[in-house]
Amino acid sequence: MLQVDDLVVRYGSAVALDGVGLHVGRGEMVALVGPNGAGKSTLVNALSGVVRPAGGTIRIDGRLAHVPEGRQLFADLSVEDNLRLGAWRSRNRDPRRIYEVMPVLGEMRRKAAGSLSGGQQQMVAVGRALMADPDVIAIDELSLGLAPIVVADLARHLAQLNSERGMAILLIEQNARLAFDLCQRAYVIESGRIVAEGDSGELSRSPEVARAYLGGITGSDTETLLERTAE
Amino acid sequence: SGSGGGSGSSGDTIEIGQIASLTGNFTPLGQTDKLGAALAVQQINAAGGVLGKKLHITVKNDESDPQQAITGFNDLAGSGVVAFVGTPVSNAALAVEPLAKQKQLPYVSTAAVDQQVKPPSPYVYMTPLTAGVVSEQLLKYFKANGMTKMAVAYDTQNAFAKTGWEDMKAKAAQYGITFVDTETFTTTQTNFTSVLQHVRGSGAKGLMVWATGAPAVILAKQFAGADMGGTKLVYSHAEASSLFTEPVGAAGEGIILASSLAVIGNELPTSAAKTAALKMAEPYQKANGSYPPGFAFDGYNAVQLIAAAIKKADSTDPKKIASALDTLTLQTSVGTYKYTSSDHAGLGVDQVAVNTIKSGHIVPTDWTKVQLKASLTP
Amino acid sequence: MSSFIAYLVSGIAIGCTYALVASGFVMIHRVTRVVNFAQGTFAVVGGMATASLLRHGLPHGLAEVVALASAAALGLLIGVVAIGKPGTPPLSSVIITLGLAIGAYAGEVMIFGDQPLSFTMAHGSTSFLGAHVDRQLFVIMGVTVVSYALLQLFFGRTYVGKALTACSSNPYAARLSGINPSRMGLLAFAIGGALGGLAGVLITPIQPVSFDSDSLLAVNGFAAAIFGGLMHPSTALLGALVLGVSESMIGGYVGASYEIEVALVLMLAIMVWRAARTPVMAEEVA
Amino acid sequence: MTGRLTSARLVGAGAAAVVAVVTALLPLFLDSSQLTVYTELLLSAVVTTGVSLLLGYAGQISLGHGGFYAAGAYTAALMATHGMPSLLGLACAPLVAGLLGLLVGMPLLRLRGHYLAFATLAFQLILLAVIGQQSSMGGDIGLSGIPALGIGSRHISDFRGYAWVAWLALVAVMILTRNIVRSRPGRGLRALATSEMAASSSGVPVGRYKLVVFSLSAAFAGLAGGIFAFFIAYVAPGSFGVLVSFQFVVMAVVGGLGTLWGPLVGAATITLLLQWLNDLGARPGMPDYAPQVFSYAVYALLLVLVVLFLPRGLVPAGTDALRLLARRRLARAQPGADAAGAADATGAGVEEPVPSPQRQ
Amino acid sequence: MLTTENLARSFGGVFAVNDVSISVPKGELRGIIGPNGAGKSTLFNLISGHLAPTRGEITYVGRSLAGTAPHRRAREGVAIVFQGARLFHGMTALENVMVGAHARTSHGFASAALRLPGHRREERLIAERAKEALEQVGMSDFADVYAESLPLGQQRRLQVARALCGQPELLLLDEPASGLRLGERQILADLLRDLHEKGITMLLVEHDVSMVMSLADRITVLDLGTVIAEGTPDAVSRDPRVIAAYLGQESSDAASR
Ligand SMILES: Nc1ncnc2c1ncn2[C@@H]1O[C@H](COP(=O)(O)OP(=O)(O)OP(=O)(O)O)[C@@H](O)[C@H]1O
Ligand SMILES: Nc1ncnc2c1ncn2[C@@H]1O[C@H](COP(=O)(O)OP(=O)(O)OP(=O)(O)O)[C@@H](O)[C@H]1O
Ligand SMILES: [Mg+2]
Ligand SMILES: [Mg+2]
Repeated sequence: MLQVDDLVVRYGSAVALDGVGLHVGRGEMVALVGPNGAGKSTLVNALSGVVRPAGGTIRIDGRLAHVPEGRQLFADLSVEDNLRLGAWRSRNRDPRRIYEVMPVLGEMRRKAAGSLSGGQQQMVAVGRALMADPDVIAIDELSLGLAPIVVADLARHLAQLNSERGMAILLIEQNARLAFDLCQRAYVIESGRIVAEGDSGELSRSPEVARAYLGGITGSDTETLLERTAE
Repeated sequence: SGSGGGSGSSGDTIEIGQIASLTGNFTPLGQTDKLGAALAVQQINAAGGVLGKKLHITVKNDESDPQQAITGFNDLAGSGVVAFVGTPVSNAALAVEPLAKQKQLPYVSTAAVDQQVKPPSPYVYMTPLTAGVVSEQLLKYFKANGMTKMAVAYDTQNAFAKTGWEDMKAKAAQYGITFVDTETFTTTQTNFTSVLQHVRGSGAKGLMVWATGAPAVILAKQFAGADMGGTKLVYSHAEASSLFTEPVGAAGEGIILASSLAVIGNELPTSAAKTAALKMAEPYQKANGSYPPGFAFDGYNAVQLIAAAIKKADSTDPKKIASALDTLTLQTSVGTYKYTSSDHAGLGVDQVAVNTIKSGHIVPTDWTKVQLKASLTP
Repeated sequence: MSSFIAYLVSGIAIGCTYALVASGFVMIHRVTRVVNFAQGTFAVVGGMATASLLRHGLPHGLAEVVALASAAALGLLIGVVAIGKPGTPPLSSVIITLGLAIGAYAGEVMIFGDQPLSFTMAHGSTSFLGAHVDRQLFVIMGVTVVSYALLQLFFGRTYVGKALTACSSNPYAARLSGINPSRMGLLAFAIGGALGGLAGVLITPIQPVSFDSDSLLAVNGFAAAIFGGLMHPSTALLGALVLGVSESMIGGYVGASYEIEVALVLMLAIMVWRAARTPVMAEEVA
Repeated sequence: MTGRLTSARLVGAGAAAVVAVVTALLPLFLDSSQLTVYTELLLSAVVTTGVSLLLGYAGQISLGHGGFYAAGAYTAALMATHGMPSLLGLACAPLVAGLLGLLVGMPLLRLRGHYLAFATLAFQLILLAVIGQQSSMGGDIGLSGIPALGIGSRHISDFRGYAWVAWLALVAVMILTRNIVRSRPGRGLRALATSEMAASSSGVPVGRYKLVVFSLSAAFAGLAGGIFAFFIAYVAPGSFGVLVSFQFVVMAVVGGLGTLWGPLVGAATITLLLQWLNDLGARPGMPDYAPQVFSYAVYALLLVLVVLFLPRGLVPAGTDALRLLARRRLARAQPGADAAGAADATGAGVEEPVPSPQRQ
Repeated sequence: MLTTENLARSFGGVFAVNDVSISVPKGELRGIIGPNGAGKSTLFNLISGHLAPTRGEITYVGRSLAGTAPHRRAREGVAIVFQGARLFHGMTALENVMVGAHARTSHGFASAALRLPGHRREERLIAERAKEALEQVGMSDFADVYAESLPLGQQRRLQVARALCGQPELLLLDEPASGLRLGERQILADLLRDLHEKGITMLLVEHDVSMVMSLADRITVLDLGTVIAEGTPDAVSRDPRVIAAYLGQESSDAASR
């Protein structure tokens, strides 16, 4: 579905990605975690072609949708138009399926996207990508600014799309526990290199990964979040 | 100072400078001005030059901009020219003129703005008809044709137009003409509805327009489209060329406009004036494809006047050239210049023709034909 | 009264010509965020090309269409230079359009000469509510109304229209959705060129156009377009009419010399008043 | 690190001193027509420095600086022709222009972006039209016979004097700009260029800062205008057309926004280019349409190429090239030093800006 | 320190904040939570002065803030970390932080242009404070990097440093931890705890519930623009209305564990 080999991306003389290899199979959900500045956003930008790689290959079977980091909406257009434009390359332009998942957006369909609250904008951004009926979706920071309930709903919906329609998902998520619990496999990226990969369960048991991404004051709530997701 | 007047030119050439608007709003004036001057230089050199030396002319582009005219003037003054053919752009001419005095270099202007020579200032002369004589002739025409109630519209941003109107206003009463409506506009104006509406309401017999370039054309077009009844449209000598008649096209039919005699050279009765005009016009037409506009004659005459003055002074010293100009009388392509120390304009009212446009051509009015017959043929 | 009607009609018609130039500004800016200072050039090319094609014996209709097509092609060309190179910042693109507008002079002088050209479209004048009105003015108004209606529908109702808007709103996000902002930008430049050309074709019969007539058209068109924030065609039309009618009325009743100042002061006053009522928040979307 | 920085700064100061001395001595070797170009160039650079301060640092665009240039010129011209000491006229030129900037800026600076660009343009059109109708100011025809600049009975009698006056003005304006930009208020200006909200919440009085910098850059233009009036001895609305204002912005962009030397480099490039084209087109043997067609075509071509291929302007492109060269030489001298170069390249040297995530 | 009385703000007739009355004593760290679109950011914009209230009153250290411009509020010690990035482009991280010092410094154009001695002294002070603030958020290494090329997480932290450089007395934090990884979150939490101990009053909006719960003295819950609950973290997380509107059943259990 998605195959990345030896990807190199440079900004001027700074190397942001240095020989990254990554694979997401059909119907797979894969998490990508790593610290700030590791190159996660750069990687998905390269996937969707807005950043030109200096080397390596990217192969995508089918349609890729990308939920960009930090919202990035068409601020002057209405919520509905934002969603409909997500379907530029697909035929189904009816946004009602998104309103079913996120009813708030249905209520605000006529409002200019720029006047929405931060979290609402994030919902529109996710919704817009889903409108493309993609075969692969790359989500850069799913839970950014979203209330816990909404995150849970979205996670559930993604899992459903994944299992029912075989949509492949590459998930970048600050909440690593959520990411590991949702995805079967995971990659850990640091300073532009993949430093670990494998089954999420195994990875989360690895002491280094656990210390860096899972332990500490937060996180306990996500377990329960996922219990709901699994229902 | 970094530049001296220079005492003549070295070797076997005499250097003359020309400032002309080769680009910018007044391009057509400057371009034809330059062609006229070049033709004069060519003819003089072909006839053996002046004082046994060839004339050489260097042109500086003023971009239709006073500031650039000054730059050009300084540039040429520094390179030792003995006299100047001045720019046709009136605003630029006014800016340069003080420098001619300051640097003591004869400056024969091709700009039609009376302030240059009223009062006459040393070193500054002009070749075009002054607005004063044109006004006078047009007023005579109005009187003779019963156009006693007139309206006027003039371009407030154009020195030529402004002084032209002021001159006409001052003399109007003398000829029994009253101006019942005064309209102003700007060089960039494109909508003349209000002007036409006011004129229509004023009951004037004619609309006298003082303008050059684009607004003159646009006004004529809109005049034709506005159904102005029997009101006549009258222009000054600035429009007397194909530069005006071509873009105006059919809308120009019947417009009255003044000009120098040379502009209607082909229509003149056989006379010395006709011969002089055609001596310039025919080679010009052969080289450039169309009958020369007034500006070309201005450039041509300026060179002729400078050459004659050099010959008369028997020197290339700018000061001596200037004193020669002060007493020069010369038959040229447009008529006879009589420069005196109190008249640096030279042309008189009888050198003005009043014409009309007939099937795209400028032809003298019957009134002018009668006058010319009297004045030109012995 | 008849004077008033005459001023009103001429003001509206002149306003319409501003509006047509403005529509090109809006078209291009709304998609590319570039203020295209070569917008006046399209009008000049449209007008001069029509005039010179008619002189060469092409029939009416065909001459206009060919002229519009050339204006559109020129628009495309300018677009390619101005936004064709990836990563050209909008301010650079703006300067490029300014440069190309000057460069176009060279071509225009070579092709059409440096003299104003004109032609006749609708003959003579007609009596309208007691005033003499040039028939061409009605042609201008009619065409403007139709173009604006189409433009409004296009941006407001069609999917492609929304996609075009999306390109300027957030080119990055547009690319993510699969919309190609560069291609859309070029499309906008071509349409903008045609709209500008249309303005030229309609104006030339009442105002002969020469190669350097572009700046005045561009300034007035820009004034109108800015009224709608360079984004909204309908407000731009309103701005153009305010401008045209106020100029005409002031010219008629106060004096032609004050036309431009008063109209500009009026526009500035409205703009400042509007800005004072919009908080910074609204302009800096979070 | 600091060592490297101070030595770089020293090199910069040295280069600046050399440029200053060379330009100060240059008038001694120029003839009168070259002096005219020299002076006009420096005056343009003075105005452009103001435009660049406004646009390149504070992010506020003005298409009306020709108006302030005119205001300064008319102030000087009117005072001098009414018999006031010419030096007083020159001193008042920037003051009046600055004051006018304050007055105009108060309502107009509420506008942003394109609105502001248009509003300043409109301001200039209005100002020129008003001047054109004032017969006491010479109307559209202009004011001529402006006396020479001088103190008491001693006057500047040649162009060289004006060249030095212009030089002094440029030096003053550049030092002032440098001092402001590298300081607390300068940082405030640069901040409000991206986000007025964030700037004001950091304590930057956004409205006041915009007004001050607008008025200051208007005063720069006024100073240049004052010198211009004495130099040309003729002022008319036609000399300060809208295209003049565009030209200043073009100079600022071509030279490089947000740089101290950009305005001078931009003004020099554009002025010399135009002058060269003008001379070339008027050479004998050129076809009639040559100056016209030629100057438009070449000017457009060069402008477009510079902006297209050096979008950040000449000065940044030049310093980048120099830095690269220095680094190469350093690397050759001591092979290990390349890493030091890489460290400061983050962000600055991105060739193709990523379609940037905007409006966050 | 800060009280709001019947504060309300509408956008085209719809109230984003409606009759909100809260009172935050000096030194308190007040958590503010609520669903997306509850009006939290709008409330912050009202307090920081970027929006004018439709109704109601804000009082800060005993004085009404009505009609006070944002930069004046900043000078009185109100600082804000915006929800979006809102950094200054074309300026390095250090310069970005230095701008924050505007709130506490005074030298203006004249003294900068003439390089008066006071100006130099102040410049040194500003640079010191800014470096200190960068240090506090752990970003000293990025001092010379242009702000817009920083990754998202760093951009958030930079905003916090900028706010700190103004030595605020009231700090409004709108989702400061969004985009931060766990380890980075912990550093931020430690910093906030530190500031809390120093007596800085804070309002914290955050969707990381456990972070808010562990840091806040009291919590105010907004929904549809109105306060639906207020109290200690414990009490709030058990409030059925809060659970229904925001937390969801299970996660509230988690939060209270
Ligand atoms: N436009 C740019 N110009 C220069 N450098 C950049 C640019 N964008 C990103 N970088 C650099 O590339 C590296 C990777 O950044 P990226 O945004 O991909 O990180 P990330 O893993 O997404 O971080 P975060 O978790 O904070 O979002 C960083 O060092 C960043 O500074
Ligand atoms: N400028 C505006 N115009 C119209 N509506 C607005 C505007 N700003 C905010 N709103 C509306 O006000 C409501 C509250 O928005 P606000 O940004 O305060 O929410 P929030 O609590 O911060 O949400 P989040 O947690 O998602 O950031 C939202 O419904 C939003 O759509
Ligand atoms: Mg990222
Ligand atoms: Mg919010």
